[in-house]
Amino acid sequence: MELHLSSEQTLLREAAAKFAAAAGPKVARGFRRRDISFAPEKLRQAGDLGWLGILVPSSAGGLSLGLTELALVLEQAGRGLVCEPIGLAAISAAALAQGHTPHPMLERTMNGAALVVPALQEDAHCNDLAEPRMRAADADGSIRLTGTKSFVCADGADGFLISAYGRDGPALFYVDRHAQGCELSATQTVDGRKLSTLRLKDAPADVVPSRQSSRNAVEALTDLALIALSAELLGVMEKAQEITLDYLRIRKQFGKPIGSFQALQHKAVDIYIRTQTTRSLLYQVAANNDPYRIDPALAVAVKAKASEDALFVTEACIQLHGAIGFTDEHDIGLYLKRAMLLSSLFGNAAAQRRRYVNLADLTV
Amino acid sequence: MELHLSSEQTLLREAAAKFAAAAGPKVARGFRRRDISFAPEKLRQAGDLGWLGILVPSSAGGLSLGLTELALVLEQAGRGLVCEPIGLAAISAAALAQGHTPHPMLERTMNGAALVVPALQEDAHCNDLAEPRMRAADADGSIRLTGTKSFVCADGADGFLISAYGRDGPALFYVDRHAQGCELSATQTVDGRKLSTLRLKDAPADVVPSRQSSRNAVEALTDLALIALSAELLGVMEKAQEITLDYLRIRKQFGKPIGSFQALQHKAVDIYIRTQTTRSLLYQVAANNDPYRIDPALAVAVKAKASEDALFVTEACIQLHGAIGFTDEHDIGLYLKRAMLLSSLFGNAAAQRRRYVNLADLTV
Amino acid sequence: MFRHDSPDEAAFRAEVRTWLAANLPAALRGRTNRPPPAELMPWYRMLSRKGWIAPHWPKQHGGMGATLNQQIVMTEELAQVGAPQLPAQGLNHIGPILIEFGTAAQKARHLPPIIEGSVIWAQGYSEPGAGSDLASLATRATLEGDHFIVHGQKIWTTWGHHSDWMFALVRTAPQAQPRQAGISFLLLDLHSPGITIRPIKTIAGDDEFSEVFFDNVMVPAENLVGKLNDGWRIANALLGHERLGTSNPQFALMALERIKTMARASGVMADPTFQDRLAAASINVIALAALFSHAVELTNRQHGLGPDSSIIKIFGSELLQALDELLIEAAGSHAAAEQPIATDFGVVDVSTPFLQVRRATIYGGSSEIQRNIVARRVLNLPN
Amino acid sequence: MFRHDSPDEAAFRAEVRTWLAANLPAALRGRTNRPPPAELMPWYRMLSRKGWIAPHWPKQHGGMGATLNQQIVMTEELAQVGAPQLPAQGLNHIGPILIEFGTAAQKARHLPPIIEGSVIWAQGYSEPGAGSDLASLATRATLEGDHFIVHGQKIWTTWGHHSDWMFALVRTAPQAQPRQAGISFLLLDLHSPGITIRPIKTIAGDDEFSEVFFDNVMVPAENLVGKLNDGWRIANALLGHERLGTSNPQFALMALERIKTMARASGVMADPTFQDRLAAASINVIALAALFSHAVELTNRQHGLGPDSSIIKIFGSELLQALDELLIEAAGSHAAAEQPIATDFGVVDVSTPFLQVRRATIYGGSSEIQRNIVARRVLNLPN
Repeated sequence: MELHLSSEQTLLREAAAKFAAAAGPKVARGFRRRDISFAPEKLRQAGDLGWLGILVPSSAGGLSLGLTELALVLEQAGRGLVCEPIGLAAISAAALAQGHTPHPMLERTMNGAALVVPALQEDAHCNDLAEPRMRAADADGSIRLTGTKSFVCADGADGFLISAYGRDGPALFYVDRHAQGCELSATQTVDGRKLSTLRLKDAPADVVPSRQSSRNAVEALTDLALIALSAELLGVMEKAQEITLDYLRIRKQFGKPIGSFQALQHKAVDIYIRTQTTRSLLYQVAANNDPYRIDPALAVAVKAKASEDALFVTEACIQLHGAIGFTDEHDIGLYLKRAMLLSSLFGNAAAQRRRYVNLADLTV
Repeated sequence: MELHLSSEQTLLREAAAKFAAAAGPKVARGFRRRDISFAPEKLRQAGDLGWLGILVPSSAGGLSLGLTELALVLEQAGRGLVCEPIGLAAISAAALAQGHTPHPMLERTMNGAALVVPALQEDAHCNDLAEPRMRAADADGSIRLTGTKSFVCADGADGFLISAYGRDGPALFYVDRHAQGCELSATQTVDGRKLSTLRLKDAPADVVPSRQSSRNAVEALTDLALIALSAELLGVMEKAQEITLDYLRIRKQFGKPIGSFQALQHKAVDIYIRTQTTRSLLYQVAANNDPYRIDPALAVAVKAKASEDALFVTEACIQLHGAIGFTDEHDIGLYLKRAMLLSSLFGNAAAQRRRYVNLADLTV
Repeated sequence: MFRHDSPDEAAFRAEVRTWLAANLPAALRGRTNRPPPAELMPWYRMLSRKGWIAPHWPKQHGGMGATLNQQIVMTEELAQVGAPQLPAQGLNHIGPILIEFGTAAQKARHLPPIIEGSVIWAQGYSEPGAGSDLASLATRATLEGDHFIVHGQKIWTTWGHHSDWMFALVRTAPQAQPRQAGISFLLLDLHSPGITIRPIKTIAGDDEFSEVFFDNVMVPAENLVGKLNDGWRIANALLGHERLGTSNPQFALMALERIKTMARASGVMADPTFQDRLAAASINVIALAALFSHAVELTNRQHGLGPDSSIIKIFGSELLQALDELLIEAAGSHAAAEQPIATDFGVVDVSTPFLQVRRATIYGGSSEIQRNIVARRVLNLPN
Repeated sequence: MFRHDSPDEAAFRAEVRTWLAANLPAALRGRTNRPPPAELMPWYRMLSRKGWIAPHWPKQHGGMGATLNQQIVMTEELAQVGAPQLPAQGLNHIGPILIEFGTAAQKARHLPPIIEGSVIWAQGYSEPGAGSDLASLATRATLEGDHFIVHGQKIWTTWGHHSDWMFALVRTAPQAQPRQAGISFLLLDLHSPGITIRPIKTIAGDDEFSEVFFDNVMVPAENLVGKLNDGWRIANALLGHERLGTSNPQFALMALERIKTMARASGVMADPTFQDRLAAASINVIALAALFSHAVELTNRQHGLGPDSSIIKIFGSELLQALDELLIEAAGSHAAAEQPIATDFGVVDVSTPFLQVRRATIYGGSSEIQRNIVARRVLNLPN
């Protein structure tokens, strides 16, 4: 089902599709296990196109657009297996733009010259997103953070947006990659990109204030991350579906295209239902929520559904390919691997449902 | 997949199949909403055939057979939608035969002249099977029970086997239907049989001791009930499958039998996988467990699987029939309704899994 | 559900809520079966007088011409108060078809009674030998002078025995190939001589369906909709309306409420494993609402969703079944109770909706047929 | 799992457990991928010397002639200790086929090396154009004098590049109808001239599969198994052995252990919603073990399970996938880690088994093909 878009939105999507087309499986393969798993100049290009400041108010130099526009760009990034962290950079820029005076890192983050990424997660199941164990101490007028963040997409990052418990409860802080007491260790993922553990010991930090109209800055950034990851997951499953439908039309067994067999047709329809329901859910939520004040139950619902559906779809796409889909040289496996990574970050489907139970008051 | 049976077991199954063939959907319809929803003379016939004493040691006048034989009879009862409570009577007889001297009700229970049924459940989710709220008080050398049991198959019953908390923890008691302080109220089920609430107020009772070799008599009877219900559920789903496969071969649409469409074939295979896995599980557990000492984790596992699969199968059978399957005059709906009743008694699949988590130590 | 109301919408919501609270009879709330016409139609007419009976119809034909968001607000408020299911064949099916394909005379005659609730419509598509394979239908209509003579039988006719009129597919060119090219779309007065209607009792104990027999029934030629032998196209053109109607999230929202009531009463609401399944179901209900809104939006703008409406039917009906499976799980050993269960949290009917919802994936084109349609016409998979 | 050991069985279990504890090298325990031959085959030969390499083979051919319950005990104990997966084409496939259909000379030559572990076998069935539609295979074998000349290509050959011999289906009568009637069953020495083998890397990062190219390879005529053009029947006759082998509950039991370790490490083991899913999975593992025991029992008594073996393949392989989905759920944000994860409860590999198990429903006949077989040949549904 097509989206109803304005002509500006259609142009934006076309530009993003063009950017994604220049990426794709071959480029993504090239970045596997590299030190920095993306092309910094491509990130700057995304900055030049305005996408990294897409949510940033125009008063702070951004495009002042909404979640729909963010999703349109990231859906294409997902389709193209784009490795540049456009979504993380864009939501970080949105966070850096919240205060009365924008954070000094905002401009370079928006134009892609520097990369700032969120570091909110401590636990593999995100049970503590709202209650970070990371501590912020205020001494001599300067703030210092101590603690550990996990599963940080730290590749090529210049700084981090970190949730920590301060004097007034959880707040958001900026820490420079090269700050004293800041230590990173990375592990490889099946997707070719790394995830890092960030250990801070009395690392100097500054507060990133929340926008007046919004809830707590940590929650606002978390909800943005859930929407951004979901949009990318949507693109991943849509492209995997497209590749698989093509294969079903072409591959022959028993003298006819395998896509003519009813059992495979119905499985293809099940895939389509997943992509379409995730799509409608994501874009309806995007259209009806302010980027700085997303209903957290909806953000969680979107991520739960996108995470579950992306795994369902990409797994089914491999099955529909048969043995060829199981080889490393075929592209379809790359979509499953990207789905494994994105669906697991900031809480998998089960973790989101756990949060949803409380957010939607399903306990009494 | 066929069972490997001895010739005695094969004869037993044939006799049970004959008994069940004389019942069937038409007879079951006739009992709907009747005061007593079965034919007492048929229950006596089952007694004459020895089935109600099938587990009872030969020293107490029973057949001294095992769970496999019980399951063979009850599977056929399920296939025939038999309304006589053969399974409940047979496990009650087994319980009544446990003591050094058999309970006075044993003989009449075994020959079907009287009906004794378990009344163990108090809660819709069986959270308290092992911890009954029913209280047994010992006064002047006589025992009196006070409390409420729910979901009792009390139709035509002459007495009940009741779990209650006594001086030494949970124990099993016999209470006569016409005892003072014993009150029954019935509600109708979709299956045509009733379920009753049994309210006891200082009702005179006697202890039903446990067998020396066995665990607590309450637990032993509970585990027997789970196996008995599962065997009937197996028969229900197998017969529903059979009716549906016949329909798939005969009903034509688009100029050919609908059973030739691959999507329906695969759904039929999914049904078959459910019936066969439940079947193997039930009979392997039956063959390897003493009726008076069933591994409770296995009893729970069997009931969980049978309950879930019977609903899956009978629901799918209606779907495969299309609109005709949704009419009251077609038989297939009767199997779904029987499955709804049996799967819900003594705990549905979710309740069994809850018990399984603790029994199998899945908590740490 | 995924929106905050605009000030206008909030005002409209308040108006709807207040009006429903004041006007919907208590006896009609939370019903799992569709109440019989004597009970239901006065409520239908009350909604009609208020101007709210047909939110999605254009104003010129007596509809409300509501915006998408107003329609969603109404859906949510009707679910909230537990409003009963209305007969939908007039409002969601023949109404939009006549608006699109009817003659001026047909519109003038038939649309007002639908809006007013003075006439109930039935759909005459399925036959004993033509269910999934609808194009094989055999009910004949032979033009003799200025009348068709109709002979044959329809089945699975929702509310047939309560209905005044039927729109039917009939065979007018027996030899035509493909068979779809020999089918016409006809309006039949069910009070005509030669018609026998027999209700069919369902497994849920109601008689939602009928068989309808036509023994040489005379139907005026002016009751043909569209051109002769063009009925297949007409019946399919606006199928999206029917599929949208049957997948209105109102029913899923009401099912969720029923589950919660039962779960509170049985105590399972406190069980995290149940909460988890309830969360999964709730998230799918939000997704259905989103899909529905998206579809209504596209329908409003482009006039017709096409075969994509099939996925709404599939997702909506399979979700309803999953919800009612959760309902009987919540009920535990109450699952098979035939009558509604009285609890401290209200009366809940468990077995009836569970049994009723079996038909959701069968009627209006089974899930299997819908999947065939999507595979061929949306995904362009080969034959 | 659903039994108490008899005294004899308990003694056997103790013997197996003690021996495994003492003899299975630590480096081979809990591996998610199959270790390369240099690591694995010494262990194979150790089992062989102990007399335990082929529990299900008759004693006369070097097997253990074990009872059903002994086989189950071994399965459970191998799972318990995390024993690695052995190459199975010899033990479970060509071995039983030669025992049934081989000449005395073939048995004498080929069975002892399988038992000893001195020769590794590969299966040559699939081809690029013949996967699900195996009967369309095109690799030709032309009899010239006392040799076949083989030309063509096989693919998805498990451990092809590690194997010494291949049993293959080849086309010997190109014009035969049906196509199945033109296929023969041939044993090929993979060290013969004209053979090229190329490993295929999988999404799980291993190279379990190969492509094997035959460029006019000479194969002695005595390597024909059974009669000329009777290969299809031979390949299918004992398929049950292969399907039973791939669905041995040992792998499911090992998957359960892996899940528990990961869940303890990530803390989710304390979450009731996870416990509930783990209970559901555990119950299905017991059901698989029961189905497996049942099938082994029938196989032992009736010599061949027939097409019912397909449901074991379907249930077993789909259960393994469900288990590995639960594994990545347990892993939470560790799910995509490429390398094994070091935890306080041991090292767990998450992504590798999850990716590997994708193939379980593809190779050895996909789940779709197995369902076709069951529908036609077990349920007798029409074509």
